[in-house]
Amino acid sequence: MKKLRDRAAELLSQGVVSLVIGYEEGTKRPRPLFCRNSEGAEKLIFDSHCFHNLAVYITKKELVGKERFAVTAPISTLRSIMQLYVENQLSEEKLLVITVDLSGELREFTTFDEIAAYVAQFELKRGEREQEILSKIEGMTREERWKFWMEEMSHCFKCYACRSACPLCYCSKCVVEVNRPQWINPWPAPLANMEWHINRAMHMVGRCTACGACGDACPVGIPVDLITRKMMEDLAPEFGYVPGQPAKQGNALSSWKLDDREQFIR
Amino acid sequence: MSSNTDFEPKIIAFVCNWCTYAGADLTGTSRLKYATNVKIVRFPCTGRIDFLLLLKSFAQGADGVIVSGCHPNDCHYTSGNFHARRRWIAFRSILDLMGVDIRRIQYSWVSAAEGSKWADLVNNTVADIRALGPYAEYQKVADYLEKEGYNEEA
Amino acid sequence: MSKIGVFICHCGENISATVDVERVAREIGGMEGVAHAIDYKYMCSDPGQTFIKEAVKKYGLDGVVVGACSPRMHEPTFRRACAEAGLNPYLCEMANLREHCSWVHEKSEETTEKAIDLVKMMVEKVKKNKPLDSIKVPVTKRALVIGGGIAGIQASLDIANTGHKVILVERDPSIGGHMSQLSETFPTLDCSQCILTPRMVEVAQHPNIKLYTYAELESLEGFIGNFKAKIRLKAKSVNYSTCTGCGACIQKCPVKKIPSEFNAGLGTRTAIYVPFPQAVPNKPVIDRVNCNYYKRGACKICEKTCQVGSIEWDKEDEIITEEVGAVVLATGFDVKGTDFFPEYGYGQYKDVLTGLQFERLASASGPTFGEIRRPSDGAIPKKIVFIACAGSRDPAKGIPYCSKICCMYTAKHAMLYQHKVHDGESTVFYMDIRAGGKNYEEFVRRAIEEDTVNYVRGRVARVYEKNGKLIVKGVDTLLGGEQVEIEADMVVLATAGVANCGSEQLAQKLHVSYDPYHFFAEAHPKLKPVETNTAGIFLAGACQAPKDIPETVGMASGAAVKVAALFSNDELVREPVVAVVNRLAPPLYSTCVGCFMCETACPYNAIEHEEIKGRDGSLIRTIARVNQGLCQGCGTCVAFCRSKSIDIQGYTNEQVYAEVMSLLND
Amino acid sequence: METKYINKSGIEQWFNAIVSSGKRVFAPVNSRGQVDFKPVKKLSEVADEYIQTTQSIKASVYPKAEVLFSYEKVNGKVNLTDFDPESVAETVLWKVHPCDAAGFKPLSAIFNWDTADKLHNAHLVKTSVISFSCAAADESCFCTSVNGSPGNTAGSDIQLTMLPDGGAIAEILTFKGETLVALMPNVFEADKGEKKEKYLVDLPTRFNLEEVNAKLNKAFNSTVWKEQSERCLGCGACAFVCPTCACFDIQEDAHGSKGRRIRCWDACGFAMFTLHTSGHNPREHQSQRWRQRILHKFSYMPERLSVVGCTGCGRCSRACPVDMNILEHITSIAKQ
Repeated sequence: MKKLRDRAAELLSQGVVSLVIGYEEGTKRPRPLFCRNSEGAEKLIFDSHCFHNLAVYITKKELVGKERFAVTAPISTLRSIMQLYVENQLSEEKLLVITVDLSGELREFTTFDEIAAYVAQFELKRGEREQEILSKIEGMTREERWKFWMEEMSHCFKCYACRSACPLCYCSKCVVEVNRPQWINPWPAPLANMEWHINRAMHMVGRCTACGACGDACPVGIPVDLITRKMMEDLAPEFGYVPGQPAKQGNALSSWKLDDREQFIR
Repeated sequence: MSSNTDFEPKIIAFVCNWCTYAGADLTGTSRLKYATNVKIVRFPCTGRIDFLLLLKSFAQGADGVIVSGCHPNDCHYTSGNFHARRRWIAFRSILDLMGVDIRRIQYSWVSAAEGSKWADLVNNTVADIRALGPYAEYQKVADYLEKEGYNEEA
Repeated sequence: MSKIGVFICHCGENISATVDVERVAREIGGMEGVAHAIDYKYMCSDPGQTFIKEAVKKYGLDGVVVGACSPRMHEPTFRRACAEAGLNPYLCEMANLREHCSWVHEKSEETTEKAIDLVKMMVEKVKKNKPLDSIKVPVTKRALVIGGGIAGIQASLDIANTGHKVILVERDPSIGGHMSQLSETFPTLDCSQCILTPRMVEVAQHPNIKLYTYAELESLEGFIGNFKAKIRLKAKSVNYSTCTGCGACIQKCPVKKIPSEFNAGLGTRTAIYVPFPQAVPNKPVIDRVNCNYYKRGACKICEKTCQVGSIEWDKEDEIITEEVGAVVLATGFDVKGTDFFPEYGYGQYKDVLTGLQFERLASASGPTFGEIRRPSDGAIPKKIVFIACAGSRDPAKGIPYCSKICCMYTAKHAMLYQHKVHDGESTVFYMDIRAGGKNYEEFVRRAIEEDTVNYVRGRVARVYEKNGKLIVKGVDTLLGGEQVEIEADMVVLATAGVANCGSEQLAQKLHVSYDPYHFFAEAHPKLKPVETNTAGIFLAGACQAPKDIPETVGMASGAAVKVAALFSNDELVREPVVAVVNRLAPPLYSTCVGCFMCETACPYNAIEHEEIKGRDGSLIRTIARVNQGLCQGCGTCVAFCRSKSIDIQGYTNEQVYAEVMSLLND
Repeated sequence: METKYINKSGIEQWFNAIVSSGKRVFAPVNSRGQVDFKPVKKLSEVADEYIQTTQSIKASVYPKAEVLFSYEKVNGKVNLTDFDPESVAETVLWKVHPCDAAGFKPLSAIFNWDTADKLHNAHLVKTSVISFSCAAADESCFCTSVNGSPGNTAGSDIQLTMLPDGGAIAEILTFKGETLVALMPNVFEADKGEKKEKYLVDLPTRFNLEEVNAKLNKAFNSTVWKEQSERCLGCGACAFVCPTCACFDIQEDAHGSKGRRIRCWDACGFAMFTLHTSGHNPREHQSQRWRQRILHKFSYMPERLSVVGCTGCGRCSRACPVDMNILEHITSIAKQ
């Protein structure tokens, strides 16, 4: 922790970066912190409770400005950074990525290739919560799944915290705000909510890195992250991609294979 | 589900201009008969067909949807149908997860030469959807603003 | 409020027999925004079209829907009629009441109701239609031809003869390609060089052709009518403006044992060399890989020999840029070497040859001056075996396709052999004889019947050496699978024709697609055999698939006509059914966030990066822009765009949405 | 106003009487790992152990999306069906926290500030509130700092203060409250003289409202907004769980020749909320939107509507994905 604080203070005081995005202690658990001077760097922490995906901030121009900045990134954030990179949202010159590896050592990445190599060591696994809910869903009939999700969707009030917390939802105008035509009904109603979440999952195909930020953000406890997670688990092997290790030449839906599955096509 | 012979399903077909639309034209020139339930919406390519249109169709009262385009390798634009195929794999997977009845979306490849295949596709799909019955499960929630009223089944 | 005119056609009785057309017109007439609705016996007839034109003027229509036959039939007709009446043609749509309704349903209430729905759908669509203008793209009337074999030569000459400039780029030091290597050509047995070399010279002398030999395409940017080609002129080390082509340097070059590419490895050449005597240009280049000076820093004998001081040791590769409007790809093919065949000795037997090597043996200009002699000992082979389909039609070898030319040239080879070695005995092992073509079958029959070539239908399992002979073990399937064993002096493999090495990289540079075997892909297998899916890039010859000379020449002329047609106008006019990225007022500029996933999805590489800059020139954002020259209007990007920032004219989101909703809302 | 005592079984009998009266009864229910107001039929369904429901009673009183009117065009004539106040069902809210009940005042102030809002008032008229005073609080609670208290009766029709014996002190506050008592008057016994304050949680004030107000009056151009809002994601979670947030959007649900106009919740924290058609956005940055949220509640509303726009329920702090703790932020402004 001290190493991180010292390094952040150093980077800031030497003017290497103008901003370090990291974590500080929050009310109940760590929360995002923006330090712009060495004083702020004293508040930095980095541990396994640091859950927020800070990659969500690094595409916000009003926040990061034009100068170089650093972000402390646990593995989930690193995966998102890689995805943002192939989607042309980041530039190497502006971003310094810092993480703390398993042995507690500070690691800095200045290129995306380095991040890619580092990320490749980590496997994406279901946690206990995901396992519990997903195995419940997997055991349901189609009708039961519909009932389950419609019940969940009835709680959604379209605060779009899922969208706001997702590092990959960086559109300046989301499709739900497009009104010519109005693809998705903007009011919170069960089916309109369902449409939103199906749409969100489709937009995440080949992109979602299963960081769980959307589900964590949901104030009414809908496991929205499991929609995209299950989608990712089902499709990644089939389409041959690894979340967080994106291919530069196109994502799962912008590319194809001659022998893609088609037994459902009559 | 019980089959309902009085039920006339509403089915929309999303087809590409170059293969299936032309194939359906051939069905016409060949004077092959099929059910009136299906209405065709023309797209330049299956690659153009937005998944949201399928969702909207069900929400607005469609009981079934046909999506059809060129056979693999025959796409007028070389790869639109391959892109579409991937999109439908993903879409089906997500719909199934959410509990949407994916049997109501019939995907097909119908070439410009397959006039009779188009007639068969329409007739078979109409029969399948007729057997499934109206997609009330989806349609009835479309208008509700609040959960109350549909979730507490009597 | 829209003012839409609806015109329902009876199509004689084709529609009115099953659809109550009066009712359709009546009900549609009551629709929101419909100003005028009529039905008429033949809308496509002159009086029918006049109805439309008059209504456009009389009611000030801002949209027209014609309920008639398939738009694939008469859409241009009715759009033209609208245009003549002063209405933008893209404000006219057709409802397909014939092919999709009256012809496929019985006369019934439902049929009429479906017809009403179909017309309603188009009325709702037309309400969202916008006037469109055709797209005009300026055309640079200069063509780039890549590859100087017979395909490239023919295409270049044909284009040049229409009065347009051509830039011909050839990788090797001379044009001529594989055809220059051939001895005699089927089915006439005329000498290949005799018919080719005049064409080569014509290319060199043509005022409209600029020839770059020993050059390769570095990159190609732009789109139809407006390409920028970067061409790498490889260093020849010889100054062609002073070189007289006397050949003294070649005589004196001490490095003489380099396998000659032109002779398919059967002869040798020097390090400073002209590939073959009739080369165009007939001036040497230095092969820097094998030259003593470049290898070891000493020699320079050629420089001493050269009377005019043309040797340029320090010459470097040069990259030039040419602006062209069209590209013809004529990079040809290659054949698999004998080392591809473990069963035939992996190329270790000197007397197992490829068909191309046999061509050189049979050629009067070849290493044996036209005598058929064994590379191993120079003896004249008395027994020779030709194996057709060596690699071709063999999925196990990864080449499932037919190489097309082998049946014919194998017959020719056997025939040439019999003509040259009168007491010789030749056997051809074949799978099928594919002799489709004018005088082709007759040619094969002549080989069998007049020249007594022994044709055995069956495959050769093994070729191995024993006591100086090549033992060929095969089966004769026509004789019930009987084992055949021939002690041969020479074996010639009709090895598979494959894509030229580097064709994959070239395809990627040009953004044209290619098949799994790296042959370039035509835009349509039947109707667009010389086009690629990139507008403005055409194919000629065996780079698309193996083919023989007449077919190659025909295709090259076809490509040339496509280029000439393109060059016949100063501007290219295209249907405006293309994608567009939305543009908005600052500070948003566009809803496009520049993820460029559309770029990877577009089959035509039509997505470009557009930099939005502030007044001070600083970069604000980079967004996608559709190159309207390249876009073909498939709309894959539209369905792919998450923020709905791309839309496709003619099938906009609003239009298709309105169509779908009209079908469901009653 | 009358104070009574009701014993444990009396509470249950009375509750059952309310349910059998045909009114909808909403109460906090623990399901899906969350406690929220839901329709209930039995007292046993009502949640016990919790500090605060995720959503305020706003979610039970005002639909998230509601039809203002619907229309249909037939033969060129438009038939309009207006919102019918009588269509709103009589609703009793059980076990409401005082901070929730206190939210009705600021909501009414907003909805009725110039013209009376028909929908809002219809819901209000049809709703009866039975609040329970608070015996517990957590670190997000601060009602005492915004003119409230764990025993605040504002907005309640009846307030119960639970006693150790399972019974409760019942303060019958309004005519609506009396009507509810009348459903089973015999279970209400005479007041036993217990002081309800004894059973309330002790929640010290965390900041001085006047002081905050004075600071805010001068803070429009302060850098504090940017500093505080940096981590804000710009979602609407805080607004949607808030008992006093009233922002709404009007949408059209059109189907060919018929349709309806819908009012649905919105949030001033959304970037699109103030976006003009021209592309100009007067609150372009998150800091401006955060400022709007705070100033609206703590400065504009007290100034113009004479009511504080915050009841100290702390829901926004709990709901925020990135711990935008309102108490912490207000306290820091007060200290500036």
